[in-house]
Amino acid sequence: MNPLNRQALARLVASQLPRDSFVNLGIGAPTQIADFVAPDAGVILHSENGILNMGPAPRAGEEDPDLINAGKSPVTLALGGAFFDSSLAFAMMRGGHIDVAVLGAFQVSRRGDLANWTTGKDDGEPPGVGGAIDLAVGAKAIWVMMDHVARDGAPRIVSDCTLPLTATNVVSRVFTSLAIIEVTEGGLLVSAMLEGAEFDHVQAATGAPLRLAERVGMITADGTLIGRS
Amino acid sequence: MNPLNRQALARLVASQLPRDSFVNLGIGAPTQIADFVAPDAGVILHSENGILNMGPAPRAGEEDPDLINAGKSPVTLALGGAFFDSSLAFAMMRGGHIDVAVLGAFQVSRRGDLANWTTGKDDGEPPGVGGAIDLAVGAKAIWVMMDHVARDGAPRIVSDCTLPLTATNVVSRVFTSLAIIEVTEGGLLVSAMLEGAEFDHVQAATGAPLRLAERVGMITADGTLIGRS
Amino acid sequence: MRNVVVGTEAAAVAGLRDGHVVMVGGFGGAGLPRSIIKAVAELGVRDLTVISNNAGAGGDDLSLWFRQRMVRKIICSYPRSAKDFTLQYRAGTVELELLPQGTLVERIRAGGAGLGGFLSPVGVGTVFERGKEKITVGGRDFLLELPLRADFALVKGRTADTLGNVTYNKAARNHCAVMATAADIVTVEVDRIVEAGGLDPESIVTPCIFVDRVFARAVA
Amino acid sequence: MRNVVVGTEAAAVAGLRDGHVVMVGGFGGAGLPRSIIKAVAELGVRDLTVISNNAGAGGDDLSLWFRQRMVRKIICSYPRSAKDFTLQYRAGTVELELLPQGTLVERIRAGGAGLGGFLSPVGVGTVFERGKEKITVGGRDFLLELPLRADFALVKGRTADTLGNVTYNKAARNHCAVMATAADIVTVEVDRIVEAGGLDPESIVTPCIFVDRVFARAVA
Repeated sequence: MNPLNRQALARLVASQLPRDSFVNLGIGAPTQIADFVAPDAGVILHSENGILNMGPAPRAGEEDPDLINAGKSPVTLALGGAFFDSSLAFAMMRGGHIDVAVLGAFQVSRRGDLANWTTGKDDGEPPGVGGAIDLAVGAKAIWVMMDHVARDGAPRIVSDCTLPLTATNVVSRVFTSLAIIEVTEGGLLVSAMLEGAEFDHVQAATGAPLRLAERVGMITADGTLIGRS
Repeated sequence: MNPLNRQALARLVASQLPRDSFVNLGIGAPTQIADFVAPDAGVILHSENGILNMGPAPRAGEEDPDLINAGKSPVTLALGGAFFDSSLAFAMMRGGHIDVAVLGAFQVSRRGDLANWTTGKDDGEPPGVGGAIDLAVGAKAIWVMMDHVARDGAPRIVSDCTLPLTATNVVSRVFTSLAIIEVTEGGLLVSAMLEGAEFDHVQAATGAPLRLAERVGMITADGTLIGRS
Repeated sequence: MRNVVVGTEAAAVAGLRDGHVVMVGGFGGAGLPRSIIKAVAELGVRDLTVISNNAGAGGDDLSLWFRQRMVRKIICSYPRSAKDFTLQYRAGTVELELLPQGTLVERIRAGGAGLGGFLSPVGVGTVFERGKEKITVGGRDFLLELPLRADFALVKGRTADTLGNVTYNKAARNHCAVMATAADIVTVEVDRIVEAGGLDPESIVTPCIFVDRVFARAVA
Repeated sequence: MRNVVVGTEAAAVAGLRDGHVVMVGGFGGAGLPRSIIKAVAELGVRDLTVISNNAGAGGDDLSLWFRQRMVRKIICSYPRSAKDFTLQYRAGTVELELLPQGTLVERIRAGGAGLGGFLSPVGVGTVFERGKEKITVGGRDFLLELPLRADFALVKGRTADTLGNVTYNKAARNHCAVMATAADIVTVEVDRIVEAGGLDPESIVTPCIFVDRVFARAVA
């Protein structure tokens, strides 16, 4: 059993976005989710640089330097899209108008604390925070999408974050390469696991106590969730 | 010598507006100033309900209920005008972007305190403040236009306002039916008087000490200022 | 695909209940959502807290609500020339919170933008500072103004698309645009509804993320 | 009639001096006023405090200023992938004030709108609360964020009229619109200038009251 790859994980998250919801996909891995959102799902993508109803990447040669996403890659505008300035873009985010923000993360704590901004401490570069904190504080639901463990095998789901926090107590659901984990009042709850994964294995790769949900879904290798809606 | 009438006073104020300035004319008497602004003066009128570059009243039959000024009278849009929402309209006012606001007043104190909002105490109606305070606090220069004395002869320029204040220390110039009075660090300075008026007469009608400027202009009965630029 | 068009006035205001806080757009008659104001009057709800610039001018406006004694409190800037409100104000049966207009608008914006409040220079040294915390920054006094939010916002647009993107007409934009950001249910009465893609993306004033329902009134 | 058109890059940035605070619009390359950024580089001024979202990406952008050591401090949200800035940051010759992007934008808006500050939930419980006053309202903690203003704002529009009304192109609107409200001198680089009346009054994003100079760059 191999952990889910990025594509499969993106497909998994995409399948769970509520119909007709307003969604912000964080820069980095979450951006890829857009490729897997079903066209008939009605999901409307927001970008903090002033776009609502972002469409897919343009065809080669049709890029417009004034039409880019928050990761600064060329995008298009979908039918019924709108442009606005950053102050309205962040009012949408801070004001609770985004239904779901899917963010990458370095660490998530058992209380839903989030550490995902780039402090630059590991690469000697300057720090950069962008809109990460605004999204983490303001969206109605914060989902995290990340590998279950760091490259050195260290858990990324931990009792207490050791990296500088982005926000406290905000993450409601974590999609990892091994499982879907809900952050609840009673602690972390595994609501789905990768096909073939054992709970003990998932727990061993996690730095905080987990419990199994009453009904646990199964995630196939291609990122399809079976046994939960 | 009769005091200036409203029309003449409006003409006087209009003639003193700086070229190419952004001006807000308060509701009531100041609204009439618009009729006397020279078309080539470049003055651009702002209205707090979301209009920049307001034009004159429309011809009869061409009124648009969605195109009204702050006094709720029909207006037009001048060439190069713009519409925007109230939040931007008040950002213009509070943020110091209006060059001159001309307001009506009940009282002005010798320190430039302004009392001009309708408390309803005299007519038994509910109070109403509208955008009066926002303008009084935010415009770069606050000019007042009013009869020199109240209907009962009581001075409206006073040492200390007895009516509820709109803002403290904001008025820089008062145009009355008798004189132009500058509010300076050193007190109230008469910079122009109505033709035929004596300083002693103006002082007698004023509830705060006045001084004469070094050069005093003369205001003709039709509101033309002579002897000052 | 998302479609927020509702076909009747009743559907536009469904769920509006006794005790709700309701924002109503408009400055004078411009931007006043008359059809859905009337629909709320027909609901006959009580104890509303209304947030609006004015308090009705005796026509098919907020006067309808005051005449039916539906309003417990109004937060506004200029409730003059409002006969029906005035009668109840004099009788002491309706509460008035009078705000400088810019403060009213900015408090609504803060509610929509997720801010905990803002520091305003407006009202310092006047009766409008009563009950408000004063905060000094850089030697200058400001009042701490708190956000306003509502259960419903009723506003008037010009054209909406089926997704809920909205444009306004001329000075009718006024308070409507901020109110549309600051309520749980935002209902927009418009003159015309077009398909998604029928509005210029550069000219949309209220993007659909803020809008829950659009209703096209019958245009005479 | 008011006419704010200037004919040269030099005139667009005239008066920009050592020690000035300068806002520069743009998110990545979109909304970046490249011609007037270059004109400032040619002025060779020093000790600037720059307020911008990014810190240049190695092209004809803020990198020019860092390469010439014109910047003393930058206030921004994302100065990554900014080679020239990074060199000086590592050498300790430039100061960085890192802000959450929404806080950056809102502080600029507060500067333009005459507010003394605002209460933000963003950054509470993180290193971004350092040095900031915490204010509790309704049991929730907020940071008191203060306004930002500048001597100059340099932004990129699409079309301006001779009065100074401005529209933007697509996502190039970004920080430009708020920056244009918050500086003593606002200079807008545009692709095209039209006569007054040549823009749709409903679609003007930055009304001319905010704009001091417009400059049409030569479009290839």
